[in-house]
Amino acid sequence: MSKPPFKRVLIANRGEIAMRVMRTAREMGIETVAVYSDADRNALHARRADIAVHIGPSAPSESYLRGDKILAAAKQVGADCIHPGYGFLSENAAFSDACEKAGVVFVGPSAHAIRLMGDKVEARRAADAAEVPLVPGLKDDVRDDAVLIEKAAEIGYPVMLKAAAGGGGKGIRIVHEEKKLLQAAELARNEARAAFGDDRVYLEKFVTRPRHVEVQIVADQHGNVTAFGERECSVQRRHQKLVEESPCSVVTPELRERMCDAAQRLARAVGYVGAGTIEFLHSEGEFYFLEMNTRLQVEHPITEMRFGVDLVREMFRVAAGETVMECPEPRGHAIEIRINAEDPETYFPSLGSIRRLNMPGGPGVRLDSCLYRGMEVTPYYDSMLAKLVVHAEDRPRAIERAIRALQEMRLVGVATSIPVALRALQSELFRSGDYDTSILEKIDRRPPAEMIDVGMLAAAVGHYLHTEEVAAPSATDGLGPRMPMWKVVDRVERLGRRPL
Amino acid sequence: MSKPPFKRVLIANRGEIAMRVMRTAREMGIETVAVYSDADRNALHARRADIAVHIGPSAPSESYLRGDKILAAAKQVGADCIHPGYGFLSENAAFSDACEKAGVVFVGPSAHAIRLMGDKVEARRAADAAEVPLVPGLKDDVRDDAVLIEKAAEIGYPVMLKAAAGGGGKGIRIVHEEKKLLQAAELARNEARAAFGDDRVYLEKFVTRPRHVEVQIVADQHGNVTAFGERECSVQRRHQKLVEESPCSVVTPELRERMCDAAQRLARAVGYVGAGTIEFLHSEGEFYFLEMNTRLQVEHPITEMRFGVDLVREMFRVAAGETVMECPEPRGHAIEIRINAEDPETYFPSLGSIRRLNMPGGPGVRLDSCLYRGMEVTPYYDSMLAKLVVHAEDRPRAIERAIRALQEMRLVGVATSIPVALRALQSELFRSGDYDTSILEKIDRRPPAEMIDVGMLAAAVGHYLHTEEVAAPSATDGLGPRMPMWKVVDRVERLGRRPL
Amino acid sequence: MKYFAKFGDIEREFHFDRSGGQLRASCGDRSWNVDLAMVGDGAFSLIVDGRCYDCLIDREEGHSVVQVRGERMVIDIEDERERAAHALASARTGGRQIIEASMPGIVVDVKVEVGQRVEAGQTVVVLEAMKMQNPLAAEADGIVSSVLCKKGLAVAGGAALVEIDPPPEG
Amino acid sequence: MKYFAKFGDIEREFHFDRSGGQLRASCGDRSWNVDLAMVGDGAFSLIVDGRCYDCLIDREEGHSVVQVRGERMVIDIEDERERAAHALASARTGGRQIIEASMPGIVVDVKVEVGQRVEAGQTVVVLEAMKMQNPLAAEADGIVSSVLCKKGLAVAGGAALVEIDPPPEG
Repeated sequence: MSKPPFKRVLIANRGEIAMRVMRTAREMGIETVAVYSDADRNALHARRADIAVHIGPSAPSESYLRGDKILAAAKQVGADCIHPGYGFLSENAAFSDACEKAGVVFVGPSAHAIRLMGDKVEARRAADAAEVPLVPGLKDDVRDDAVLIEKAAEIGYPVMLKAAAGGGGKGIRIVHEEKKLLQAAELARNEARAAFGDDRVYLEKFVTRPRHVEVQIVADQHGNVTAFGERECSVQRRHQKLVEESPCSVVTPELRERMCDAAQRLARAVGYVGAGTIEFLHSEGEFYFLEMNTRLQVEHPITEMRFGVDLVREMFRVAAGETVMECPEPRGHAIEIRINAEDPETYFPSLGSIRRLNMPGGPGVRLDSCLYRGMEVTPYYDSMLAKLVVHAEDRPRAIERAIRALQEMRLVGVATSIPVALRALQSELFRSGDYDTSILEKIDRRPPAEMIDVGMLAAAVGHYLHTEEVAAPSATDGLGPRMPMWKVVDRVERLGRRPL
Repeated sequence: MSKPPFKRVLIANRGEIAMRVMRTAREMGIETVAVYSDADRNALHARRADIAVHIGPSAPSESYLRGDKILAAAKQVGADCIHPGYGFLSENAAFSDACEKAGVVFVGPSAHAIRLMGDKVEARRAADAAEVPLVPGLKDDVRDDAVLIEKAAEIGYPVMLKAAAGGGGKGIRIVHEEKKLLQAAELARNEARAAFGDDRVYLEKFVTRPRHVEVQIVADQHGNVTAFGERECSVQRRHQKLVEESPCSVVTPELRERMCDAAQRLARAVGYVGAGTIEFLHSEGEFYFLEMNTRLQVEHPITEMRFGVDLVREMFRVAAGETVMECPEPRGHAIEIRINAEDPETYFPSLGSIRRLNMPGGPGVRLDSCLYRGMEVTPYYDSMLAKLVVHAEDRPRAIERAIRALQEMRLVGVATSIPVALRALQSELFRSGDYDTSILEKIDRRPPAEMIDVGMLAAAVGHYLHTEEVAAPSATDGLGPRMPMWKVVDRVERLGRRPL
Repeated sequence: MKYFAKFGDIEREFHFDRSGGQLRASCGDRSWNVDLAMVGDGAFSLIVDGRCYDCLIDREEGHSVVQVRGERMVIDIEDERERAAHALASARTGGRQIIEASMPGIVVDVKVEVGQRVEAGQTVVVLEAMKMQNPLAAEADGIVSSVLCKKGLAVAGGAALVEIDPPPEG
Repeated sequence: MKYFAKFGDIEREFHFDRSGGQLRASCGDRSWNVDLAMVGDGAFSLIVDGRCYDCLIDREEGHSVVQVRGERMVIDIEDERERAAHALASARTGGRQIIEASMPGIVVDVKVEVGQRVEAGQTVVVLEAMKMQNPLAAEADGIVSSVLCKKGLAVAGGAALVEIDPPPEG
């Protein structure tokens, strides 16, 4: 093993991303330090790290969002760097600053870059200056109702109101007609204030047939910025991504080059260092800057599989002052499916205990997860439990592989997003490649008729065999030996449901 | 999905390879038919197929080796092709013939090619004719003791006696001095007769510092033969491979080209169609033909990961008359570890029930397995339960990734080859790349001192907490809440041990 | 005996018949040869007219959760006897609605008081879970008879929050 | 109380001491702060002087199977009381050896008869399992007192196959 760039990393996160970062750190010979809240005492990331530090109660505001506690833990165990993952403190400029002051390397961009890109209005200004195309709209928050109405009319309805401090689809309102504009602005400000403590909102055109296409970059401290192609993330529900793929079917080589150039230009313009994602809105052959996420993105593995790279390794390397790698030739097609604990009908979170677990496997399948049998899905954290990522020679094969792997994966204890992802992948709309962010609203989300037949029959025959046994436990008609099995299964289930 | 080359495949195998073939078939839209013996009634391959046919008692000779029953099953369910996997009927010429006569496509080479390559003496003759280098030795079985002694002296000791009908390391004897030659020949013949029903043995030079390096080819019906580089398979115990990697550290581009050329030449010379592997003995910069395996090889996934191809898909395609793909550019380094149910000290099989299962995951990790919780490891079949395959940018990273993934994987219920594989991967000898087939005899196979400390301490503290609880179940000293957990664990374990 | 299965808005009635060691299921004018064998760890191998389905069946009170080929279906299932018993129990509650927490979470708003008249679809409680606010609405018109929660209360999934009596007749 | 752990040829004696809610383990001149918490599903989180080890501990009769970071160690473990009890039990059997099936398999050869004298290392039974023939040998010299199997018999793992009494004194 070559000399590790760091001695010991504190991973200021939980869930699958903590596992993700830990895996690469271990492979690089960097010792790993986990932090955990009360609810995560038994979590995989806390168990698998070399050192684990308890940082407080279950609420994120008292644990994973407490930069002071996390920095104290890092000092206590002698960590020489902190990897923030995504979410939590990953885009917190004050935390990046505090790390620097404490002499602990923050594996991510400078506080300046985070601050600049974290403010949507500032970010648009920077993008504009770097000649990155913007969606027609206002660069500033407008508080004057009359001006707002006038500008919205100029841009043309439908328009969008977005929280300046927002992200991840939160705090967005679409307005289709003038008479609803002011009320929507009021609500958007209230939501923004509640969610981010910052009520600034800005106005922009709501583009038609929008696709969400983003470019992955990694920048080093020597001014090099490598762009690792694009990701297509338009399969969304509640403005949250569900299925991502790379490459994007409608991005031509010429457009790809323009998008990558724009992304690199912006990263250079803001002196960016680390992994980052420039999100674009793609509409009818054009692209517009949406925002820059100054952190590792949930869907980074599709880029990794396609380019044969380890982005977390690159993050550690550039954080230590090494030079970023050049972009290798991409190969084939990759798809990621987020496995969330949620009701596939309502998208509401589904809480419970993971009582059984069947993992997918075989060629071209990668599973990034924090799942273990007995795991409790609590209301404290994000509902994403795992990411299933597949890679194949081309898009049609990758789709079939993703379907096959999803059909192998099973979780007992919570409802998941698997059936919805299956519907999307099986839909003609997705297969055509010609879809936009409205895809999930357009497809039929019910199981195929054959599966409904099988499911109802399975439930009925199961009930029949069970009641038959209860009614006549000593009956023997040649099928006898099967019946006592129900007893076993019930016993196992009852035991399985106990908190272990 | 493009039109599948077949409608319905019967997979004449079990275990991980049946799952492997099934996965690709499903992705191609080919319906899958499993066959299963009594012992495999609950096996994953039988459950996951579209159709499953029971073919007899647990002993392979009464089920998986019964070509007649399997062909009858194929006719019964209307399968238009049969994939034999590896082992069992995969290199049975009579079965390939029978399939052809019955109008069912055998997804593999012709009976002629199987017969030719299955006979070691004939295979050497064919290789010689195709100008593929051979290990110095005799091309024929010699029954005259005096001639045998004379020829062995000519070749020079140590010499090797190999069963003509053998394979997979079975029926091999090494002779270091003349006085042991005749006795060894006698034993080799007896073993060969018992194992293969054919007592012919042949003699060849036992080469020094031998490495086992093989070339993967796929040939189509139009005379095209694609070589997908080499695999290094020298980490063996009991002449059985344990760890394989691709590429081989000591194969230069020039040597690789010569080896691939030789492999393609031989495949063309015998009119080969399908996937095949030409095994070479590599010694001090030279290579010699060992044998050709006329089937899919256990270790094919390292080739798949490095070249980004699906070899099972290619097999189906060429069996249907399609043209074999050209070889893409390889990328990075891949390593496979066979997870066998065996005692890591004695390499004896370890039987039992898989009571718990933790699967590895994350970047660059592929798991091909037939494992499920509750699975019984029976004495009837091969002890290989799974194959862990990793891929990374280069060899050092692939080694670290393999170690990391192995450390994540856990099976409760049987002993496995995982610790031995870890020792090999962690050894300086393996890391240097300069190893040969004796590597496992040369390395220390004990766990690292830290792990022995941790293991003994864990066992002792576990026992302490358990006896303390038994002695004073109502004791409370601040650590009280932990103690009742032992009760739960014992209960779960007891239940887990019941046959479900 | 009849078996009633319900999945979403699909309702089916199954009959079973055993003869010669073979189990036959029928539903309307369709019928199948069926075999269901327990494999262990919650898995069942279901064979329907020779086709295999590797199912996970999780039997719970009044319904089964069936997982097969990536699908997860919550299927209400009851036999004739159970249906009769349920009908009786339902008649006893006399149309009272109980608004339950759809998931564990925190009550962030209680929009009604005891005695208040509510309409079908009207939000009565707002529950926050997984960082999202979820309004819980009355299913039918009625009058709030009791409020069992208050703002800030952490509640378990399925907890009763508000009870609503049917409106007075006429 | 002392706890005796044995792994291969390594034997260690552990002592435990509790004070102030902290468990301290010692072995010879080494000692550690130890915490062992059950996580569920056989997993235990072991913390030794602040370092985490995610262990699987499978307690069986007389030994524990510990799995940690890819290692799997079968560790004989007994406390003082058990050791005394075992010594007593061992004295009672008077040195009789019982040759057991090392794994489930089929007896393919029985090489000894009752009354036959055998030497340490001598093969008494050949067991076939996983397509391999495994010779089972006497551990010490003695005289075969009973043969509990015959050729062709399928036996379970751990089944007693042959009993060997110690040789007569002198």
